[in-house]
Amino acid sequence: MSTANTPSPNGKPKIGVYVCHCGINIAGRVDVQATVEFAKTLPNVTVATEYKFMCSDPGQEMIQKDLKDGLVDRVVVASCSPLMHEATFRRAMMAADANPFLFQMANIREHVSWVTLDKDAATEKAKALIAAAVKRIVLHRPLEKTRVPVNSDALVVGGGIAGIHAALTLADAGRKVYLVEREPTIGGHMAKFDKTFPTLDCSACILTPKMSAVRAHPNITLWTYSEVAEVEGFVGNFQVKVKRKPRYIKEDLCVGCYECVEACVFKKGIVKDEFNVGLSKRRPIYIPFPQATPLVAVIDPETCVQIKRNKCKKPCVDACERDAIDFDQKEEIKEIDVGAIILATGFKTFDAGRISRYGYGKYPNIFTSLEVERMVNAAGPTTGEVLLKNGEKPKAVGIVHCVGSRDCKTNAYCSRVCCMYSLKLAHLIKERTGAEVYNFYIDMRTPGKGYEEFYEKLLKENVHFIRGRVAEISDWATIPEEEGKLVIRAEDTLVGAVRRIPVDMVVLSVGMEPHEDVDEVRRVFNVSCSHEGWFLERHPKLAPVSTFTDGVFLAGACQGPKDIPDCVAQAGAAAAEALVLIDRGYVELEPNTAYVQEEFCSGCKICLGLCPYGAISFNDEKNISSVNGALCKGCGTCVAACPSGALQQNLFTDEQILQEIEGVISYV
Amino acid sequence: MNKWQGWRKIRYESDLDPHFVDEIASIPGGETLYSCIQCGTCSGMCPISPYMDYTPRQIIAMIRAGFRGEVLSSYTTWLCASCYSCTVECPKDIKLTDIMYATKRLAIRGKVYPKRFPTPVLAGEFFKAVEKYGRSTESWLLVNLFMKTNPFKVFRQMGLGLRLFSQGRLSLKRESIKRRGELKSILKVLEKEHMVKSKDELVSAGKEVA
Amino acid sequence: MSDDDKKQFEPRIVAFFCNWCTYTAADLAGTARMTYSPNVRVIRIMCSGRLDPQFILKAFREGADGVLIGGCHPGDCHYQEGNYKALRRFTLLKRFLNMMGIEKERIRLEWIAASEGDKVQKVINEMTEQVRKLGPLKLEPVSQLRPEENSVPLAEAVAVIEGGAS
Amino acid sequence: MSYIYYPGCSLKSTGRAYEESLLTVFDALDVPLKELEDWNCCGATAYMSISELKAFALSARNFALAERQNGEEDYAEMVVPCAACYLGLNKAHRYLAEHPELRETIDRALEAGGLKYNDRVHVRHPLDVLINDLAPDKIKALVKRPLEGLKVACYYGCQLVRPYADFDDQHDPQTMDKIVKMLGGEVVDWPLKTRCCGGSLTGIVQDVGLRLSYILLAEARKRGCDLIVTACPLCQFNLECYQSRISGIYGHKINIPVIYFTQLMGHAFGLSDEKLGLKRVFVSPSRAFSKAEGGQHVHG
Repeated sequence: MSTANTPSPNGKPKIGVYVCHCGINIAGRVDVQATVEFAKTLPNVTVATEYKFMCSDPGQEMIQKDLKDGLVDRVVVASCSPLMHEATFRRAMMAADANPFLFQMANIREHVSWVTLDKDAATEKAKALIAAAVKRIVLHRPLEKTRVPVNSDALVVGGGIAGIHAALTLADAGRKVYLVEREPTIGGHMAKFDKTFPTLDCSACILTPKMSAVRAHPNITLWTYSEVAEVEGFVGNFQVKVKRKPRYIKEDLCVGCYECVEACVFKKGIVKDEFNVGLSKRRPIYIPFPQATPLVAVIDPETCVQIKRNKCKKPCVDACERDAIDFDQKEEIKEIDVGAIILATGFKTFDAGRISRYGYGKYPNIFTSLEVERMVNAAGPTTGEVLLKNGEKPKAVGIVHCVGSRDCKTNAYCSRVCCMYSLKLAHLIKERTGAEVYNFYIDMRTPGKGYEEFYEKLLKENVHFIRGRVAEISDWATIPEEEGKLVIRAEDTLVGAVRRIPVDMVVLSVGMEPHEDVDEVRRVFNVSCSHEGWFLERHPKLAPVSTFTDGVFLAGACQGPKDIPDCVAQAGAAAAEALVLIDRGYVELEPNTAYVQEEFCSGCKICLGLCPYGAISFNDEKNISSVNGALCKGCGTCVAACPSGALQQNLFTDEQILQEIEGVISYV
Repeated sequence: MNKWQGWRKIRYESDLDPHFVDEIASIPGGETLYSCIQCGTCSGMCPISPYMDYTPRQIIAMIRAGFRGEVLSSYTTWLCASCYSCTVECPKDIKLTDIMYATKRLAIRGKVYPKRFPTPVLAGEFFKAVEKYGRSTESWLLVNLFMKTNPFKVFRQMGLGLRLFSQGRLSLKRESIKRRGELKSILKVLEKEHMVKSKDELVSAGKEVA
Repeated sequence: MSDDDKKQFEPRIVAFFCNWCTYTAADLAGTARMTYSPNVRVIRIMCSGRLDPQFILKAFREGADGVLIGGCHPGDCHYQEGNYKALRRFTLLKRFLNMMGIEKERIRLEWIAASEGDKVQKVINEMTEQVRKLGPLKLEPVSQLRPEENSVPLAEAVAVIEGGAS
Repeated sequence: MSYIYYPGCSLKSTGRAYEESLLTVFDALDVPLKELEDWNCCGATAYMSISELKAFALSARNFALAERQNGEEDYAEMVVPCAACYLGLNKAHRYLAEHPELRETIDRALEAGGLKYNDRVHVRHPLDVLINDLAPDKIKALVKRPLEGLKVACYYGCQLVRPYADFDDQHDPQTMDKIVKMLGGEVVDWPLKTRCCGGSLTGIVQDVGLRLSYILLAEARKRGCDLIVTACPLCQFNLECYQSRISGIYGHKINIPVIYFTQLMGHAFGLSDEKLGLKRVFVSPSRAFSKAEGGQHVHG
């Protein structure tokens, strides 16, 4: 060990205080000079200095030089949040053969300069935080990170385009992947679309190959009609319980020949078909769609006569030559161990019925964009025709943007995809029906490769664009031309006049929303949500696919509204992050674990019941508790509870925190 | 104005009032005014916007831009029937009806409301009556109103009036509360106070003014 | 600012924020440039469950006028249920502080999720005003108490509580 | 539960029939309404235009009086039939609770008048009370003359459900529809339930005001309704009293009775026209009623 590593051989610590300007981010509000002068007056401080960007190479080299020259053996950096750069500076310490835990950060950016108006007040607060860091670091001891091996398998949750792409990427890299999907088939929303913007290439043509690749891939275990029930453990070593719902079909035997479906006692559909978002009906036994993956039938227990009332001729059983039907199938729980988890649980579309003045559900010819996506799909309920409920083609169609977006009463955020898919639908509707198409928008948002060009194409196709949010849709006619039509009322804000536009069909461009059960899901995986309910990334710019739980990554719309290209890009990124973790082969655990000072332990056993991880055990002959460092996650709950103060937590000992408290208050 | 002079005028920044928006926004809940995205829902919902000289959305744009004179002398605020459909549907929760009240009050304070236009007069008459008696008496309200705006209307309304009298739905008996003094002393306290804060009031209240 | 504004009492408040929710939220408030009163000084702990009652006493003894504690919402604790433990101790401690003549308004526990930067701003501003109204903490009893003296009854009390937890 | 009744200026004159029918019907349902002692103007629309502060003070005085009259009961349930008053009072109620600065000013004012408001008032509309406080079958039980075959358009107007009312949908309200159905009537579906009737503009800016009323009447007629029911004295006045003039101006003969929902209830309960103010009408509903009674035996 180098001299710098053994702290203050003569017992007297040598503390270096380095204050960062962060350009003007800190220096703009905090008098850095003053804080440095102040730091110099603090006990044990041997070096106090400042620099424009401490996190930059020159900045780090300043610290490393002072360490090497033996000027300092403990380092306090006053800059941004430790969640931002603690790792950076710890690495710098190591590079200088110093122990990375003889380091403390004072957060004078996020907690001071960015949130304080008054310059003097900001400077005083910065001083206080620096004083606290200096006081506590005196008590820091060198610590070693413990290394734990990483399980090389991965779990991907959600089989939409994001989950599919992430799973394939990991599998192609030779990792074993479990892909868990809630629905009977993978494919997600993309499988429902006919064309994709702005290229208008066929959605199925680009998606289905990837779906069958998933099915065929030797490294992928695909569990559809399944949900993750429980996640235990920590980064690199998660124990996961997956609930497989009974589909009453033996997956390994079924070949998706449709014989059973045709044979069902119900000769036609009786429940609304989820895949066609209710535009058609399906039977109790069904295959979601011809390219479903796996191509395996499923029986809906809610409507199957046999399962509900146990009295059916069961023609499906007779029809199935492979005896794949099994009414006794039970729910089963699969237990797997994985090193990394990628969440790609996607989104749901906004319920248009919530905005009563748009008349969805009241007037038959008002559709949601997703319903129209199915309509224009050649494999959809109308085989690609855009039709009114009476079977006729519409002569005029209104497309209403921002339904359930940019509205503080529903969702304040912009759903990002609606402008573009509305343009796509406008084009397809005009192409299929020759109808006059009116787009009602607040702002046209086309930021993407080829997006603005697509907008221009539509303008040239003479689709009408009216800049104004639709006020009301009703069958209230004021002139003969409006009789029997749906009348859209909106202000044409560019003209400055209110317009009433009669149409035969209305398309409500519904926004994206988090799933209803997002709260339960995030608790299973221990990740946070934004207040809208989207999964929260670790850092909006620098860690967009990571979460605050190491080893859990995000891909696709579950993190926020996204279009297909963005979902795929993010899925790739998430897979790469997971690979980084897996291929390193080990994780280093923060050594902030609890430990028992045997001489003080009174054996009161209070701590035993408190540890959620069973890391504390009791030694009966010694009559003391002891902590298993490998199991301890370092919350410190037991430490706070220990009446005799025998339990302590590395990096957060009572004394260190008490010193910090003195520091923040009585530094002057 | 003559056609060849053109209808639109160039508006010079120096003629605008940059603090107008802050004044309007000083009413309770008024701060949402700043977040208007000019979507036009208000104008679309408004049953009267077709008759207004500026649509409600335009009024907000003009307030934000500081077109004090145009806004306060416009007919728009005086045509607002306070049906609140704009307020209810605004995606940014802008209390548009309250803003219309605010502009009405500023227009009256600044004596720039359209003269002889009946609504401000009605408001004035109503106000006086209630200030004095604590209640309004519809018969007198109407009489005074027409006297002030267009006396001949009285005769046109006469038929209707008589019929109402005959049905006991109008009477010239003054409605009044018993304890007028009590009310008087309550309202007296508020004599000098305004809900819309002027720029100076805002500054002295330590508010950040653009 | 007028003179008497300048003269107004500036309380000193110590905050203990858990690393995963509230501290992150405070960072978010910063990134979003939500300005708030500078009177609160934040100390980071991994979990609100780490909060030892003696920290709070220490803070008051050192001259803090108020103490703010921030943890994850119930059910969201990064360590399963550390925040419940914190709540238990908090409730008990409040009673103790009251006996010692410390008004309950001087200590506050808030659940603030990682995404709730605005709540950090709101809570800190409210707390500052609240404590400012109370004025400086004048407290003979506490200053007379030796650490070891007060740590004994407290420790026992805590023991009782934690015992109930196990 | 006891209710305090706040009439407001209109129900003492042009809206007298509303007051008469309301009190009669609530009596029949034995839900006594006790008038608020020395109530004053709510500070409605026109008043707000001059001084919003004073308008709030006017409402606040009514609240203070209601609390006093209510005595020890924890909340004064203040029943306000006039839509404009309901909105005015409801708004004041909300703003005084939500805006401390305003509240402080108003409290000062009240004090000067020796009054105090302690937030112990609920502002209620009769529709709210009928649907949410009464036993569901109570109304049905009283029906003696069911309105079979009677096509009724429920017109709520604007200020009743917007923007502070929380007892019904703001765009497609239902409470009045429910009551009409309880009375055996048939509710006409029309999209103008809450569209403004022109308010005070009908009297003073007639080109605008009367047109708004005309739009409502024309659509109601087109949807084939026999009768319009309202819950607002101004709406009732505009739609009924100006009907002949509107027919003249727009060359479109319209003759639809427009009565208060309370009058319709009273009629279905078999109460006398006098008690329901049904003599104070311009367009008589008797033809519509007889259609409903279509030959069946009429009680008391």
